[in-house]
This record gives sequence, C-alpha cells and structure tokens, in this order.
Amino acid sequence: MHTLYNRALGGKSGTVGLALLCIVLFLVFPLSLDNFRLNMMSKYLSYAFVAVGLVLCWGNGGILSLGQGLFWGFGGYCMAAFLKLEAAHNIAAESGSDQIRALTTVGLPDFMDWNQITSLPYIWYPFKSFPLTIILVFLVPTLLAYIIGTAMFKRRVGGVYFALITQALCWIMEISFVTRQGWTGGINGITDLRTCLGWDIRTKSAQITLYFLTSIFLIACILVGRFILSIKLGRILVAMRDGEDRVRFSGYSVSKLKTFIFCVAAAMSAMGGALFVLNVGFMSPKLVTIEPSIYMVIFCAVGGRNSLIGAVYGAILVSYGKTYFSEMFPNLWYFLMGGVFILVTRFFPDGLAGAVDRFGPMLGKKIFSMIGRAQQNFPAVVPVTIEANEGH
Amino acid sequence: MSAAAELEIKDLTVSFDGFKAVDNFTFSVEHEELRVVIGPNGAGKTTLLDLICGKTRPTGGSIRFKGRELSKMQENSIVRQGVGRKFQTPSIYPKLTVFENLEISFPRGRGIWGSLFFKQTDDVRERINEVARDTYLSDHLHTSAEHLSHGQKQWLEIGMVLIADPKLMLLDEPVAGMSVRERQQTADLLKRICKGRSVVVIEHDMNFVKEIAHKVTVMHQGKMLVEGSMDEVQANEKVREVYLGH
Amino acid sequence: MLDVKNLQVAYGESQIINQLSFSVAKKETLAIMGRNGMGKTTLMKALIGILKCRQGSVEIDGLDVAKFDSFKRVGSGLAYVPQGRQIFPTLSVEDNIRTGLSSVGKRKIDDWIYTLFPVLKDMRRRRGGNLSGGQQQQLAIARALVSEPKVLLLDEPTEGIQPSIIKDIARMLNEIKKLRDITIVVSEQVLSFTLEIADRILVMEGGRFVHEDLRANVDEAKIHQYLAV
Amino acid sequence: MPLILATSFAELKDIFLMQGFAGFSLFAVFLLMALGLAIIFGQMKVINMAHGEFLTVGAYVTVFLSHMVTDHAPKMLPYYFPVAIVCAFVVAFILGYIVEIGLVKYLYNRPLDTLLATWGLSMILQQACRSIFGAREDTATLPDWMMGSWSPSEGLDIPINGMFLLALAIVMVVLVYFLMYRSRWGLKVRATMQNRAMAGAVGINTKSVDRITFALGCGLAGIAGAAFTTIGSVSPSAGSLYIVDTFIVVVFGGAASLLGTVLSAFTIAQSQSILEFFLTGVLAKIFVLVGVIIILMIRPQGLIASKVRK
Repeated sequence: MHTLYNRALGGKSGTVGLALLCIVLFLVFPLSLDNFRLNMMSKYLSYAFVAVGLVLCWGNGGILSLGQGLFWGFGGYCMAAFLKLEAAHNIAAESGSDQIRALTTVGLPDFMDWNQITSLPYIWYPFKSFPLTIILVFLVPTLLAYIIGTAMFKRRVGGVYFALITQALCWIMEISFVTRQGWTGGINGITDLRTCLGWDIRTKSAQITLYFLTSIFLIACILVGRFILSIKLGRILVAMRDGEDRVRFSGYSVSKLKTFIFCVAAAMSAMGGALFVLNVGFMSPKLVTIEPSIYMVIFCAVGGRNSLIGAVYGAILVSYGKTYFSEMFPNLWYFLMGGVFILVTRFFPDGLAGAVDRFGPMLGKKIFSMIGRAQQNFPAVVPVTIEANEGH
Repeated sequence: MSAAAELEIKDLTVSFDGFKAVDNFTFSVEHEELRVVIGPNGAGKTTLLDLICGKTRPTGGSIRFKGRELSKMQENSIVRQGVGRKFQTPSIYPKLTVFENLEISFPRGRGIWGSLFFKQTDDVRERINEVARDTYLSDHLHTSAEHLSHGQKQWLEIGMVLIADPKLMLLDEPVAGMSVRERQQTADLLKRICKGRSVVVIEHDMNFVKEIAHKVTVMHQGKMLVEGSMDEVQANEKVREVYLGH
Repeated sequence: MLDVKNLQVAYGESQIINQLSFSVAKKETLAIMGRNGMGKTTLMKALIGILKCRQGSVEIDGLDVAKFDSFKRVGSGLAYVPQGRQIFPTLSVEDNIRTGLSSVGKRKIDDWIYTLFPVLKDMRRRRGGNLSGGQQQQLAIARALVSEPKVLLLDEPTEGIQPSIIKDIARMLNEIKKLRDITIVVSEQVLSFTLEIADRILVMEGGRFVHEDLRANVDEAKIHQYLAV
Repeated sequence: MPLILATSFAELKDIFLMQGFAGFSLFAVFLLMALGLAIIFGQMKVINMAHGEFLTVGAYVTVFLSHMVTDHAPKMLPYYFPVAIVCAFVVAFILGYIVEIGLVKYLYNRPLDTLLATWGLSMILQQACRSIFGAREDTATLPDWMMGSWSPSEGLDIPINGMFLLALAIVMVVLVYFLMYRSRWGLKVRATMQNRAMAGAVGINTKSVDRITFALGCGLAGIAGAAFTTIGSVSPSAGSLYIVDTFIVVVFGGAASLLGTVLSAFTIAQSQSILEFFLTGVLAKIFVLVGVIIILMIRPQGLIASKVRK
C-alpha cells in the first residue's frame, strides 16, 4: 500500500498536486462553467491526453514526436467510424419511406453515397461492433506506433530527424485521408455523429457525463504515467535521454524501450482522440495534421515538459487562450499565440511547472510536483553526505 | 597449461573511409587474466574495444568469447554474454544519483516487462552497497552523479560495469584524470576484480600499467607490435621507438 | 606581460576561482600545476573568455581584456590551446590552421609554422579529425601560433598523449620560445614535462595558489605531494 | 501494328521529356528553398519552422514590386524581375538578421526548442503578411520574356520560366558553394558551426558569423520566394505549404552536404514529377514521401554524409 501510494500518487507532495487537479476538474469547472464552456473544456482535455503522453516520451524519454496527431486522429477516426455506422443505421430505420431508400444505400454513411460507393468497404466492417471498435481505438494507433518506433529506433533515427519524419508521416496521413473521400469523408471528415449505442451524445446530460468520463480517464493516464516514471523504467528513460550509449552497454535494448514508451504515448493520444469524437461529435483531417500536432507539443512545453500535471494545465491554458483570443481579437490572436511560444521556449524552458517551481517553491512543488527525486525513499541505505561534493 | 583462452580475436579488421584503424589483428585473453593494451594515440586501441563490445562493426575477422561469435551480435546481446565496457570519458547518468546509476546497471529487469515489474529487493540493495563499497563510493550513494569529482565518476562507471558481474571487462583509460592516490586505489580495485573474470585495460600511465598488468599488448597502426610481460615490452627496441621514447 | 588581478570566476552558484592574482613576465613560461578539479582549466577558460569573469582584471601589456569576447582577446594578443585539443574535425589541417588567421587578417600560413611542424605540412589536406592525438596537439598549437600571440595559453598539453610525443612537444615549445618573443602559461599535471619547459611553477588548489617555485630550485617532493593527495 | 507502336514510343518519349522538364521546375524551387535551409538547419542546426514564411516575404516583395512597376513604370516591366530578386533577398536577409538577434541566438544547442520558438515566429509572420497584404491570393505580373515556352521539337513544350528557375537555382548553388567552401568567411562559418566556443578562442567573431549566416539562409529563402512567383500565386500561407518538403529534401540529402541537397532535390522532384504522370498528384507525393522515409531508415545520415573518425 505504501509503495503504491508513493508510486502512483507521487508521495505527499504529488498527491497534493493531483488532488488540486481533481478539485479543478471535478468541482471548479463543472460548477463554474456553463454547458457550452464545459463541453469546450472536454475538448481541451481530450488534447491533454496527448500532452501527458508527450511528457513521457519527450520530456522524460527525449523522443520528440511531431506526429502525435496521427495517433490521436486514428483513435478518433476509429470511434467516429463506429458512431457513423450507427448514425447511418438510425437514419435508415427512421426514414422508413421508400423515397429515401431509393436515393441512398441503406446503412451506408452519407459521404459514401456522395462518393458513389454502394457497399461498405471492408475496412469499415469491424466498426459495426462496439467492443471491436474499442479494441481498435487502442490497437491501430499502438500498432502504428510500434511499427514506426521499431523501424526508426532500430536504425537509431532520433532527435531532430525523428521529429521531422513523424511530422512528414502526419502529413501523409492527412493527405491520404483527404483524398480517400469515399472511405474517410475527405476534407470534411466524419460528421453528424449523434448516438453511441443508442445514447444521444448531444444532450446536455450526456455532455456533462462525457466531461466527467474524460476527466476520469485523464486522471487515469496521469496515474499510469506516474507509475511508469516512478519505477525502474522511468529512471531508464531519463538515463536514455542523457546517455543512450551507456544504457545500451548496460544490456538494455534501447530501441525496444523507446518503442515501448512511444507506444504508451500513442495509446494515450488515441484515447484522447476517441473521447474527443464522443464529446464533439465529429472528426476531420484538419484536426490531425501538422499544425495541431505541433500545438500538442506546445501544450506540453507550456505546461512543463517534465510534468504530467503541468501538461494538463498547459493544454487547458493554451487551448482556452486560443479560443478566447480568436473570439475576442481575431486579428491579433496569431501574434499573441506566436508570442507565447517564443516567450515560453526562450524564458521558461521548463514551462509553467518550471516557472512555478522556480518562483513559488513552497506552493509550486505541491501543485506541479514532477514526481521528483526528492520524494522517493530508499530504505535501509547509508545516509546522504552532501559536504562530500568536491571539485566542480 | 592454463584453460583455453576466453577471448579469441582473429584477423580482425575495420576500415573507416579507406583508413584501416584495426588491421588484421589477432590476440587472445585468458580466464582471470588482466591484460593491458598500450600504444600511441590513433593506434586503434579504443576501436578494438569498440569492436569487441559491438559499438563498431568489423569489416572482417572474428571475435569469439567463450566460444561464441560476437561480431554479428547486437550491443545489448553482447552485454548479456557477459561483456562490460567502460568508456574513455566517463559515461554515467548525470541527473541520477550514484545509487540509481548502479540500480539501472543491475543486471535484472532489462526487458520491458522486467523494467515494469522490477522490484528493489534486499539483494539488489545489498549488491549496490557492496559495489559502492568496492568502488569507494559508499559515502556518495545519494549524490547526483554530476556532482562527483572526475575520479569518482570514473569509479562509478567501473562500478556500473562491475555490478553486472561481467566475465569480460573492457576498461578504456580508467585512471585518466585521477590523482596518484586515486590511481593506487584503482589499481587495488582492478587487482581485486579480476578474480573470476578477464579484464582488458587501455592505459597510458606506465607506472599504473606496471602495477596491474599480467601481460601487455602494444598496438601500433592497428597492428600488434609486441606482446609480453611489462619488462619485455619496455626493453623492446621497436616499442621504445614508436611509443615510450628513449 | 600578463597581469591578472582579483579574478573571480563561478559556474552558476559555485565559485571556482576567487580573488586570484598573478602576473607573468615577458618571455617567461609559467606552469600552473594541480590535480583535476582544482580550477586550472577554469582559469584558462576565464583567461581566454570562454567563461565569463565575475570580477577582476586580465591585462595584456597594460590593456584590460576582462570584458572582451574571446575573439577580441585573441586580437589583443592572447592565444589558446585547449584541453583535449578541440581541433575542428571536418576541416582540413590547412583550414584548421587558417581559422587562426582570422584575427590577423592574413590569408597565407607563414612558412615557419610548417618548418616547426613538418608533419602538418605532409598532412595538410587530411581532415583534422583523422589525425592522431599527438598530431592534433601540434595542430592545435600551430592554430594558436598563427595569430601571432604575445601570450600563449596551453591547457594540459600532455593529457592523453603518448610518452614519446610528450618529449617532442616540450622540444617544440622551447623551439618556439627561441624563435619568437612569446610568454607561455601552461597548466599541467606531469612534473617531468613541466620541468623541461617552465621558468616558474605555481601550484593551484581549490582555486587558489598554494605554492610557488622557480625552475632553479624546484621542491619536487613538495609538488608531488600537492599533485598526489 | 509496328507503326502504332512506333508512334506511341515517340509519344512516350516526349511525355517523359516533358515530365522531366516539369520536374526541373520543381527541382529548382525545391533546391532554392532547401539551399537556405541547408545552411540554417544543416550547418547551424537550427530547425527553422519559419523558413517558409521567409519565402512568403520574398514572394510578397516581388509581387509588390511588380504592382509598383505595372502601375507607375510599365516600360520597366521587362527588367524589374532581377531587381525584385535582389530586393527579396535583402528584405528577407534583414528580417533574418533581426530574428537572429531577437530570438535564435538564445537557442543554439537546443535544436528542438528552436523548432517550437520558430513555429511561434511563423505564426506571427503569417499573420503579419495577412494584416499587411490581405488574406487573398495575389500574383506577380511576369515580364513577357518569361512567359511562353520553347519547342525544340513538335509535341515538346518547355516553359521558359522553368528554364529561368533552373538557371537561377544553379547560379545560387554555385555562389553558395564558393561562399561556404572557398571563401575565408565560409571557413569561419564552418569553424563556428563545429565548435562555437573554440572558434571564438581562435579569434573568430562568432556572434557576427552566426547573425550573418542565419540572415543569409533567410535571404536565400527570399530569393526562393521571388522565384516562386513565376509558378504560383502568393498567399500568407504559401510558404508553410513547402516547409515539410524542404526539410525532407535537406534531411534526405544529408544535412551538412551541399551536394547532397542538390542530389536530393533532384531525386525527389524528378520522381514526383514522373510518378505524377501515372498517379494523381497527391498519390505521387505520398509515394515519394514514403519512399524517402524508407530510404532514410536504411541510411539515416542521408544521401551524402561526411565521414570522420571519432
């Protein structure tokens, strides 16, 4: 129990930070925001999943992926495909009239009709089943991450090159999705999603429920992340970031470890994508291309690339800022956002979490605790002697 | 005579851009032997260690350790065959403490599942403490590695190799940047740890070499120049010419 | 020639060198000895300007360069041979030497450089990174010398160099002193090498000087003691 | 039967030639774009995501000049283009110089951070273009001599602006080569990029080298922008459409190699242009990108890598 407390919650200070986040997510937001804003918040939180994944693979593992939108998007598209099929069946059932039957193919998503597709593509078959869809939401992006990771890391493609290649992959995905209109809905994406297993996701109560669901899953991701960072794997990640060769010559397969953490980040992103679709009711290639992928990295950087909780605040703040500024000052917000990116990288490389850590040590450690070294306890070892640091 | 050689290298060659860094090199190291490789800079000593531990791929020749061919293996599999390597400039994890540095190097939980479910049991802690004691780092277990002195960093890296209990240790300039007293302590350490394993050391400090070496190999331009006891090597005219000076 | 007064250097929070003063006469060779981590390299880096000085002055021929960027200090007559050589690995030997000409505005490498280091002439088209350690050391010295310095700073020139080349380097340095009016400050751990080149020895410990000897009457035992602890 | 075969062969040859020449225009644009990035990314290791916006700026300068000339001095129309190239260079150079002083100089040795910061910069520059020039697309009026095409044989039309672009690209490559590898300044640049501290310690003013090198890369993007106006219309986001391609060209070539950049731009442009004849443009692009990524996995160091023993 004690180890679990330390590992998953990050000890006392980590728990405080997590508790604060829970209060914000489960009390402050639901009580203070109207339904529209709360739904908006669900959208932001679904981006935060990607940011949390990036803290693991970028902040701690040193692997910067500029293509996380790829995984987020695949998760979202899988979920959207299921919802779309259900919507198509419902339309067919509701409109019993022969007129509609004559115009459309029964049970086929509308965009397929528009693209003269007369029978469901095989790729779409699995999305008839809900359990299978849930499996695919995780399996497809994780498998993709596994393939990309194995191919890249085995060949020791890393750093900048990895970032640029994942960016290109993201782009490839966007243009393929846009061109395969009949399968993917093209540039418009998959829209007009209404129900999930008969439950109308557009109602107020459904949106509130989904908000809480999103928050719970997000907290779960943070706990998983904390667990990973607290065990040996977490220290190997940091070690790999700082000295890859030494890890390799300690007998670890660096490529496998990197692939693993990359897959974990991909699975988290996919979860965010699927929840996004449930919350918002559509999916489009514009959401998964290069620009949103970079935004996701920015969320992570603004929040603090080493801090799981910071990443959530980063995602909320930047997304909110984006919405707010683009509503209030449509011409200025690009300047403002651009300025924020520059300021953060220039002056706060550790993001909000770092700034809070630096300027409010008392408060900061508790809110943004990075599951720091300090809180880990190794019983039964010789006490620390600090005066022994000689030289520089 | 003694048991068959543990490490057998035959006709090993590697070329970079047409330049042969190691050229048709053949040598062998026996069980529990402490071998020192000396030679001018650029003679191919570090490259030789790189080849053995898989960091560099040979152009030709074979490296057999306990009868197994290493030259085609991945680095981490070579490590699992029992080969440990210390680099020329200490490569440790600066942001982790000495304890964590050693813990990561502990040869358990090296796979993904292993690293997920690795438990820091008593025997692990005991072994870490033991190695820290051996490498004179007991008082610094919870110091961040970046705050260690240069000599202590060298020791830490030796400890990180040692904790995996390798059957063959490759040490590249282990006493570079150490004071005379630290050198002596390192010599004692090496003499202790070559029990039960073979050790190959690259070193420039002749006094240190004299102190520890069972046998010395002199490399020159990627080739073996001489091999023998320290006295034989020091008396050798060719060695004096290319390396030691008169 | 070189006057250092109240020099203070720090890495972040920790102060490495505090209130250090010394001066070197024209054509003198001063050796600064001490163990690793005692501040020798920090001092060298502070003198050439790679590390910023917090306080104090560094005067060359009366000109205070303590606030200057590195390249301006080179222009004022300092030259630097760093620990670990740090030649430019993908540049050819010739280009490596020519980088040292930036501050004097010349294009051609003077012949006396190649006379002093014949091996560099043979290898002038090779890439710097493909040279052996000893050759790289000569290259680093040549690169520093072409800027026609008044004061040459050498940081542990024997580190990692084979014994036979160490003797060559000592010979070369003495040769250079005969050829040109040059002041040398060298940091070292090898006493035998130091004794071959130095006029005066200072021993450094914890960022301060703790012992001084002239070449004429060196207390070898005492220096060994400082180096050994 | 043989007659039909013969004609189709001749046609096929012409098609290949035409596609080949179409590929040359693409090659020229890629090369001009990549040249600046090869300096900024390949040499300086700065991931300049705003590189495309410098192209946009150069293109807008050209468009602006073309409007000025058509409105006020129509007689000068045949001659303005070379002036526009120079102006595009100068404006982009100055802008790059300012960006280096204000932003990039703080981020050397933090490549991934340059990526984020310059992404912010690209947002700002894009919006600035939008505020100044409006969001709609704009085109430059080209001099007559650049219009039209050249037909060396029947059925074969080679557009003159494509040839002009190619010539411009070749001239720029040669210039950059001499500047970087044959001049004293180039030596200073290469020394600085390999070891900034040491370059300072041998007497090189590294701050000035950094500023000018970065600005030069930006200036080259400005020239690419001027060239771009001959094949497309300009909008605030025009440059950002090319940024991924450009990075891929530089990475594929082997970041620090000029020859690699040329080869890689050629390979990518030609394979895309030839594939485009068989597939749709988008599919051709996907194929080429996937191919490049696969080759990069086999050869992560790019087509041409410098080998130095470490």
